[in-house]
Amino acid sequence: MRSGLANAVESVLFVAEKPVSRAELARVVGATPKQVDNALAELSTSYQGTGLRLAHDGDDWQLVTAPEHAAHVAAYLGADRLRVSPASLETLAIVAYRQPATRAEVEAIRGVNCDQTIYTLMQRRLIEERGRREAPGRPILYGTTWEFLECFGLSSLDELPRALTPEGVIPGLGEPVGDTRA
Amino acid sequence: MRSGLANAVESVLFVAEKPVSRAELARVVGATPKQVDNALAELSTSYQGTGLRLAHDGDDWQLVTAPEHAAHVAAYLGADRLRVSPASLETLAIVAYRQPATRAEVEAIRGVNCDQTIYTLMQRRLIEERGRREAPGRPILYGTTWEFLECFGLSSLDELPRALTPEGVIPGLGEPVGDTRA
Amino acid sequence: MLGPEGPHVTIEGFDGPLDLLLELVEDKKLDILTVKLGDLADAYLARVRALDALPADEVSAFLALASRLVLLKARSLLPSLLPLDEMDESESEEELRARLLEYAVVRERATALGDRLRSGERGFHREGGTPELPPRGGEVLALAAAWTKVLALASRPREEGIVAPGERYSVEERTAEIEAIVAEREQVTFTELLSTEPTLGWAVVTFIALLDLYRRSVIDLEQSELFADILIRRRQAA
Repeated sequence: MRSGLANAVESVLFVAEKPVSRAELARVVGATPKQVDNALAELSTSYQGTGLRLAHDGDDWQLVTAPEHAAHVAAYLGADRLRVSPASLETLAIVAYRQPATRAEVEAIRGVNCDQTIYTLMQRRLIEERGRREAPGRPILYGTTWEFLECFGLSSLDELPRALTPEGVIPGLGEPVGDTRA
Repeated sequence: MRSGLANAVESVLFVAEKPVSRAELARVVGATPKQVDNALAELSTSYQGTGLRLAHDGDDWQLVTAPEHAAHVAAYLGADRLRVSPASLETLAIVAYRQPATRAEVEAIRGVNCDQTIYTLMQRRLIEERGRREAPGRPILYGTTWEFLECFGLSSLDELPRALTPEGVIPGLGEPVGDTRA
Repeated sequence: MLGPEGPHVTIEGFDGPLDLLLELVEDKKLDILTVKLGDLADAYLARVRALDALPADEVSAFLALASRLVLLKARSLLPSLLPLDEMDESESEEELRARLLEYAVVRERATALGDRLRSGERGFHREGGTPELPPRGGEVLALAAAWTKVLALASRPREEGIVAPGERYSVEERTAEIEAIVAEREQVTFTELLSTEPTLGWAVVTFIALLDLYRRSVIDLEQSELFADILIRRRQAA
């Protein structure tokens, strides 16, 4: 049996049109952030074996559909809406695993100009700007979005699968972040 | 443990931006309407004690929040409480329990002109036109809307509160439908 | 009450003749099923008289009911004076009672609905939130594979000083090499040209060499779609 607080949080997340922060949840349900954490944990557990999932990006939370029902959801919404070229997928992978990343970093890794792929991914809302790096030229930093998590059926970035080969440190690019999560 | 079909139906209803018909559900989840009925019944039961409810208007289905958490959801959405005058509530009660109903029927019961209350209820989208009666003058038929179910926290018309007073049958108006519902 | 109720006028809290009659029944704690409606005629008339500024279109309705009540009262007092067929023409007490009963039910339901509304316990549906419909159905393993691929690409032996590839590779030399390749094979892909030494500097020099060859009309460049492999073709002599 779920707690009333978990149900209140569920109601709010259900109607929310964008991710809701832990602090905002606490405010609207009239609980402490710590209580909200417990409610979220409770919800997350109870969604096991259902068609819904609780996803989060840091402290921002959102209800999403379970990835295993993507085909049915796509059938309802009108066909498979994902068409990402291999080139875009590479750029996306770099941004996803190293975020936040600058265009120069992505290009240094892929070895090609990535203007177009970054633009395409931005348009499809798979990546977004995340401020600027405090470095010469103040380059724009990119990170993945909520839509990215939804698209790939991930509850959080922690669920990104690890690279299939041991990851080396790329000279001049600093420590990779992807596999140090979890 | 829920069936995969119930979860598939749940996923589709979750992403749907409007009520989904039983037939459409059957199509997108690749099941028979009868199987969808079972899945819907299963979901409806499993939402007991949660922050969600399965609502339906005839064969159209929609996920909504549980009425008991309305205050939290309203706090999040910044929603105003709906106010309806006693006169409009009477007209609404007649339409809700007798639908579809014509203006003449509403006026016959209330004993006053109901032009304005019908107009107000239409404006608030609590009632809507439902075609015309095949009778002299082809009067407009009115019925309640999804908005009505939501605003009154009803999962379906079956949940309309019952009257305690035994209902009289008015000559010429036919059988009342309200209290003969299940 | 929110919003205009327009021409509909609520008189002193009464929504109509039936409303007033029902109010009297309830005030006097009478049972609709057993009360002689005609007995309410005096009280009804007194209340109507007390209402000031009756709107014209409502007056007739109030008075019609009042006259009916007076008729019912008169009939109960002097039953012999009223011929039976005339009684059938007017609305009988039973009919009025049925209407009142029906109205009482409606009012009870309206009150119940009003209570529900006031409790604020309502449902909310989901607006959807993503009008443009973001892409879905991404293959997370494909993403991981892409990552693995770029990692492999990035961890290949790199030339020293990525900043100045020109010092290690000569564009002129590379141009001559490529010119020789297309002279012999007619066409070659960019990927093939890179395969001999897959480093970033090599790719840059090769690309610049290609641009130079294109500028000099030695080659044609073809790319079937964005990010597809570039096909390098020897230009036929005009």
